Amino acid sequence: MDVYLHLIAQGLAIGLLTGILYVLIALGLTLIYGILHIVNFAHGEIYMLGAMGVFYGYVVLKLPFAMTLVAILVLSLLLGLVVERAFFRSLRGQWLQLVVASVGLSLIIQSLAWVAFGIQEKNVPSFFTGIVSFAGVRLPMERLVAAAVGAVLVALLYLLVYRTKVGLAMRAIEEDEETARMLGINADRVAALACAIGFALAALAGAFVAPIYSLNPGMGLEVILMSFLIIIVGGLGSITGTVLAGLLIGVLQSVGGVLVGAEAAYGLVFVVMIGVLIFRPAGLLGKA
Amino acid sequence: MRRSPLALAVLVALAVVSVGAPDSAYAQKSFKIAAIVPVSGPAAAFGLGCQRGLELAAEDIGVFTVAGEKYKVEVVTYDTVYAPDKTVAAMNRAVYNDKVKYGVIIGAGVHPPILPIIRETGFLDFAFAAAGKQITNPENPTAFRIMASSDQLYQTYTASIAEKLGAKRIAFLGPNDELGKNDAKAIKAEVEKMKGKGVSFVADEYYERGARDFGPALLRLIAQKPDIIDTDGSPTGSIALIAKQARELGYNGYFVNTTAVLEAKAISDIAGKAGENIIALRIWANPPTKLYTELAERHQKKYGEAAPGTLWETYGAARWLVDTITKAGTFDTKKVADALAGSSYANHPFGPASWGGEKAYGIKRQIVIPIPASILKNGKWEPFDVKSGKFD
Amino acid sequence: MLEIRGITKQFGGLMALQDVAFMVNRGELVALVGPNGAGKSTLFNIIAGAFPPTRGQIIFNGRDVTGLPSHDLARLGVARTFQQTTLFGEQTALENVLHGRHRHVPARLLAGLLATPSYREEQREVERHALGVLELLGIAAYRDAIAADLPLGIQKLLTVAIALATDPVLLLLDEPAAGLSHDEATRMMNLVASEIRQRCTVVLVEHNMRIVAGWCDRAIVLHFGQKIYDGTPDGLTRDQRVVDAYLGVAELG
Amino acid sequence: MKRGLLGLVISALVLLPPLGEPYVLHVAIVVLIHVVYAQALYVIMRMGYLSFGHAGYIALGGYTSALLATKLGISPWIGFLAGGIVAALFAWALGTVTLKLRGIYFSLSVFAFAEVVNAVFRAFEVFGGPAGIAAVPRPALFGTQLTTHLQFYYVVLVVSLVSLFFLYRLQWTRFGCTLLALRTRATEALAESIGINAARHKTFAFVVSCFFCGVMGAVHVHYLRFVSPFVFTFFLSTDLLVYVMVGGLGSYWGPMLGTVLLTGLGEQLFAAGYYKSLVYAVVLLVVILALPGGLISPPRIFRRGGREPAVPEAAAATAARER
Repeated sequence: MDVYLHLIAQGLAIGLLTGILYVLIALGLTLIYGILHIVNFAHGEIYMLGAMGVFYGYVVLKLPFAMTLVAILVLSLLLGLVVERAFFRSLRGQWLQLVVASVGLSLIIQSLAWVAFGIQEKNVPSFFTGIVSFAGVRLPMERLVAAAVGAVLVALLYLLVYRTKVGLAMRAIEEDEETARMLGINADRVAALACAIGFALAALAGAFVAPIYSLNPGMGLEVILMSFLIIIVGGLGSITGTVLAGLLIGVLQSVGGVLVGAEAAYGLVFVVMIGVLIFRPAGLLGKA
Repeated sequence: MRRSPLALAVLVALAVVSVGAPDSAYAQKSFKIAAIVPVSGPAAAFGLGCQRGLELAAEDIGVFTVAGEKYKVEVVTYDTVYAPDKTVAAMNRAVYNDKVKYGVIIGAGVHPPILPIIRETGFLDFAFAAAGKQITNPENPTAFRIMASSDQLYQTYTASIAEKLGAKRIAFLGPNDELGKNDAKAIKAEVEKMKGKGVSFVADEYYERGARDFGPALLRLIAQKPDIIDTDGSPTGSIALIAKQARELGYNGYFVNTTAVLEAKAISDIAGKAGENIIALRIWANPPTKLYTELAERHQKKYGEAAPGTLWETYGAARWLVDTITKAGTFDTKKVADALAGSSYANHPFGPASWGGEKAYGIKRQIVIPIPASILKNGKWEPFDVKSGKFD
Repeated sequence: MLEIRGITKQFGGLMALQDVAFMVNRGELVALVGPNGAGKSTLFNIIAGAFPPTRGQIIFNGRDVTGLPSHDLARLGVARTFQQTTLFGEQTALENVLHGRHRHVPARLLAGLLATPSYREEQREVERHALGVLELLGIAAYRDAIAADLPLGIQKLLTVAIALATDPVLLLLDEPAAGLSHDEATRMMNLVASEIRQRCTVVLVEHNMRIVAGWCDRAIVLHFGQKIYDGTPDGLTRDQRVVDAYLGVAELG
Repeated sequence: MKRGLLGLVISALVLLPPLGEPYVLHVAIVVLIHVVYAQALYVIMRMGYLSFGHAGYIALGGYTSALLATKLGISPWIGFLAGGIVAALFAWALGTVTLKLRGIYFSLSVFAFAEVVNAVFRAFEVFGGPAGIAAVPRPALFGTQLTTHLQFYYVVLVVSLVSLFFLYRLQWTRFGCTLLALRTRATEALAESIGINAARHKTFAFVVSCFFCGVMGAVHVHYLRFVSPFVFTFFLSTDLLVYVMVGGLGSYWGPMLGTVLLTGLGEQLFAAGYYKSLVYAVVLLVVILALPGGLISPPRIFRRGGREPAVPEAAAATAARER
C-alpha cells in the first residue's frame, strides 16, 4: 500500500513536470487560435525547429546558450511574421483552407528538416544533472528547471495579454473583431504579432526541452496532437484553461499510466477529451 | 479572396527544388534488386541502412554473367514509410510494373499483406524483420530472414546473460506494436525455462512509438525490482531516454537491447552516465571481419555519417544472392531459393553464414550468423563475452 | 390566438423581463415597442422559442408552447425573421425561399435519389409556390441572384419571403425596417400591412414610432422589462409613462 | 455534354481494365477506394463540418468485415454491408452528442474517437492486437475466389459506382439541399426557425458519410487481405481532407478531382522519400493559396456569373468562431 502511495506521488510529480512542458507548447497554439482562429498544424514544426536551433547553435556552432536563445527568439518571431503575412493573412476567415494550409506548411517544414538535419537522433547535453529527492519522490534537476522556465514564460504571457496595450487589443479582437476594427485597432498587425509570439513560444518550448529529450525532425508531429487536445480541453483561446488542461493531461497520463498502464492511459486521455466536449462543449474554461 | 504573392514566390521556388527530386533510374540489361523499405518517417534509419547496403554491394559485385549474358545490379528503392498499405503499393509497383523479382523488405508489421503477393509471384524476399513465425514458415519458401530473429536472439542469449549477471528478476519494456508484443512472448518463454534456477519474469510494459516520456511505464517496472530490463528493439533515441529516465527513478540494473541501429555516441550524449550497462545484441564492439571495417570506412566516406546497423546484413545477403544466382545460372526465384537455402557463405561481414531454422520454423530460411553481444562502458561498446546458446 | 402569461426572464442577476402578459388576436398587426434594452428582443426570442422563459407561459392556439424548440414551433405555424438579416448567403434567392417550404413537403429520400416523376413534379410545385412568394413581395426578378450579393433592402424582403414560404399562422418580424431608407421602409411596411397580414397575424419588434403609428393596429410598450402600455398607437403620445420612458429619445411623433 | 463525358468515363472504367497491367489495376483500385472516402467526407464538409477522424470509421468497417470473415467465416459480401452498418451505428452514437459542436471542436472530437478506436483494436487480442488480422479472404463469386487484380477491380468498381451514384444524387435531393442550410450557426438558427430539425439532419448526414466509409473500408481490407491498427491512421484522415480541399468544395466533382490527381501524384513519387511529402505539400499550398476554392472553382475573373466558392469568407469566418 505504502509502495503504491509512493508510486502515485512519483507519478504525480512526473505528470506535473511533463504537463508544464505541454503547456509551453500549447500556449502559443491557443494564442494564435484566439486571435487568428487558425488551428495551426505547423506549430509542432516550430517547436522542432526551436529544439534543432539549440542543437545547431549551442552544440554545433558552440555559441553561448543565452546567445542561441536570443537568436532562436528573433528568428521565430520573424518566421511568425512571415508565415502570417505569406500564408495566413490571405486566407483570413476561411478556416477550412487555413487548416489545410497549415497542414501543408507543417509537411513542408518537416520534410525539409528530414533532408537538412538527417535521420540521426540529435541531442543537447544537459546543464543540470542532479536529482532532487523529496520525501522519497525523485525530481530530476533539469526538469525542475525547465518547469520553472515554463512557469516564467506563462507569467510573461499573462502580463503581455492582461497588462499591456497590445494585450488589450488582442483581447478586444478575440471578443469581437469587427468592433475592434471599428475602434481603430489594426487587426492585421495584432494578428501578425500574435502569430509571431505564438511561434516564439513554440520555439522556446522546443529550446528548453532540447536537453531533456533527444531530437529528430519528427518530434513536432508527436506533440502537436496532444497540444490540440490540451487547448480544446482547456477551452480555445483561454490561457488559464490551457495551463490547467496541460497539467491535467500530464498528470492523467502519468498517474493513469502508473495505475492502469501506459497503454490504457493513452486511450484514457482521448476518452476524457470526448467527455469534456460532451459535458462542457466550450472546454473547461472556454466561453460558451 | 486575396492572394499572397510572397507565398506564391516561396512556393514556386520550393516547387523547383522538389522537381529535382531523385527518381528511380532505368538502366537496361540490369538485374534489379528492390529496397522495399522506409526511407522516410521515424523508421528511415533502418531503411537507409538497407538501401546503402545494397548500393555498396552493387558496387562490389560489378558485372556478373548468367547463362552467357552480362548483368549489372541496379538498386531500386520503394519508400514504404513503414505503413502496411504503402508497402502493398510499393510491392505492386516493384513486382508488376518494374518486374523486380528480388528484394529486401523491412518490417514484420508490414509483411502480412504482401506475403500473398510473394507466394503468388515467387518474389524472393530478404525479410528484415525480427518478429514472428508468420514470415519464416514452409508456406513461404522464397522468404529468407537475413537478420537474427527474436526467437533466435532470446534463445541464444537470455539464459546465458541472466546467468553471467546473476540476474533473478527480468522485466520487459517494448514498443506498443507487433514487435513489442511478439518479443514479450519470446522472452517470457525463455525465462520460463529458467524457473528451476529461480529466475522469473516480473513485468512487461509498452510505450507508444515515438514516445519521449517513459516515466509511468518505468515506475511500474521498477516497482517490481528487476535486475534486467529488456528494452526489445527500441532504437537509439528511445533506449537512451529509457535509460536516462530509469536512472532518474533510481534504477541501477542492466538493460538489454536487440536492435541493430544503436549509436554508442548518441546514447552516451543523450543519457550520459545513465547509458552505462546497456547490453546490445547485434552490435559489434570490435569489427568481426576486415570486410566489416572496410565497409564502415567506405560508408563514412560515401554518405558522410556512421553506417546504420542494417547495412551489413543487407550487404552480405545481396553478395550471397548474386553468388548463388551466378552458380545456379538462372534468375528463376524458386530454383535460386533452393540453391540459396542449401548454400553457405564465407564472406558475410559478420563471418561465416548459413541457413537454419528447421526446428523453430519448419523450414531452412533463417540466417545463422555470429551474433555479437556488447556492453556500453564509458560511452563505448565493449565486448560482452557470454557463451551463446544453440539455435536451429 | 397568442397569449403571453406572466413571462419573466432572468439572466443571472439581471431581470430582463418581469411578469409580462398580453394577448394577440387573429389577424392583428401588433408592435412590440420600447427603448433599447427594454427587453423586447428578449421577449420576441422567447415567443419564437429561441430560449425558454424563467417563469410564465406562452399559449398559441390554446396550446401551451412554452420552451418548445423553434423547429417544432415552426411546424405549428410560427415563423420569424432575425434582426441581423440572416439568410442563406451562398444560395440564390429562390433556393432561400425553397428552404421555407421544408415543413410542407416530406423528404422522401429514396424517391429523391431515384428522382421519380412524382418527386420531380412535387419539386416543381414547391418551386412554383416559392416563386409565388417572391412575386408577392415583388422581388421575383432576383430569383437567381446569390443572396449575399443582394442590396440590404432586397435581403430584408427575402428574409420575410423565407418566413412567409412556411405559410405561417403567426409571423414574428424583428425590426423589419431597421437599416432601411425611408422609402424602402415604407415599401416594406406597406407589404406587411396589406399582402402579408391578409395571410397571417403579425407581431413585430420596432422602436421607430413612425412605423408603429403609421401601420400597426396596436402597440405594446416595454420599459425595463415591464409592460407599461397596451393600446392604440395614437394613444402612445398621450400616455405619460411612455413619454417619460422615451424622454430624451427623439423617436416620438 | 456532361452526361456524354460521364458515360465515356464509366464505359472506359468497365471495358478497358482487361487490357491493363496488374499494377495499373492496383492504382485504379486504390484511387477508386479513396475517391469514395473523399466523397463520403464531402457529405459533411458540404454542411460546414470537418472530420479529423474518418479513418476511425473506415477502420471500424474494415475490422468488422475482417473479423466476420476470419473468425466466423461469414462471406465478405455480407461483411461489406456489416462494415458499413457498424460504422454507421458508431457515427450515430458519436454524432448525436458531438454534432452540436462546430468548427474545430467537432473535428477534434472525431479525431479523439478515432484514436480510441485504434487504441482498442490494438489493446485486445480478440481484434488481433498490434499485429492485426492477416489472411483476410477475398470474396468469392460462383465458388471462385476473386484473387486476381482484375477480378477484385470489378468488385471495387461496382461498389464504388453504386456508392458514388448514391452520394451524387443525395446532394440534389431535398435532404441534400437542406444540409446546405446548416452550414453556420446563424443559418442553422434560421433553418430551425422554418421548421428544419437541424440535429436530426446533421446526424443523418454524418451517419451516411460514415456508412460509405465503413463499406469501402471493408472492401479496402479485403483487397489488402490484412488490417492492423497501423493501416487506417490519422494520416489517412488528413489526406482525405487535403484531397477534398485541393479539389474544391465548390461542386461534387471537386473532391473526386483532388483525389485522383493527388493519389496519382503519390504513385509517381513512389521512391522519392521525403521529397514525396515535399512535392505533395507544395502542390497543396500552391492550390490553396492561389485558388482557395480548390481546382474546381477557378478565380472569379475566369467565371461568367457562377457561384461563390463553396465556403465564402463571411460564412466561414463565423464557422471558425463557432463553439
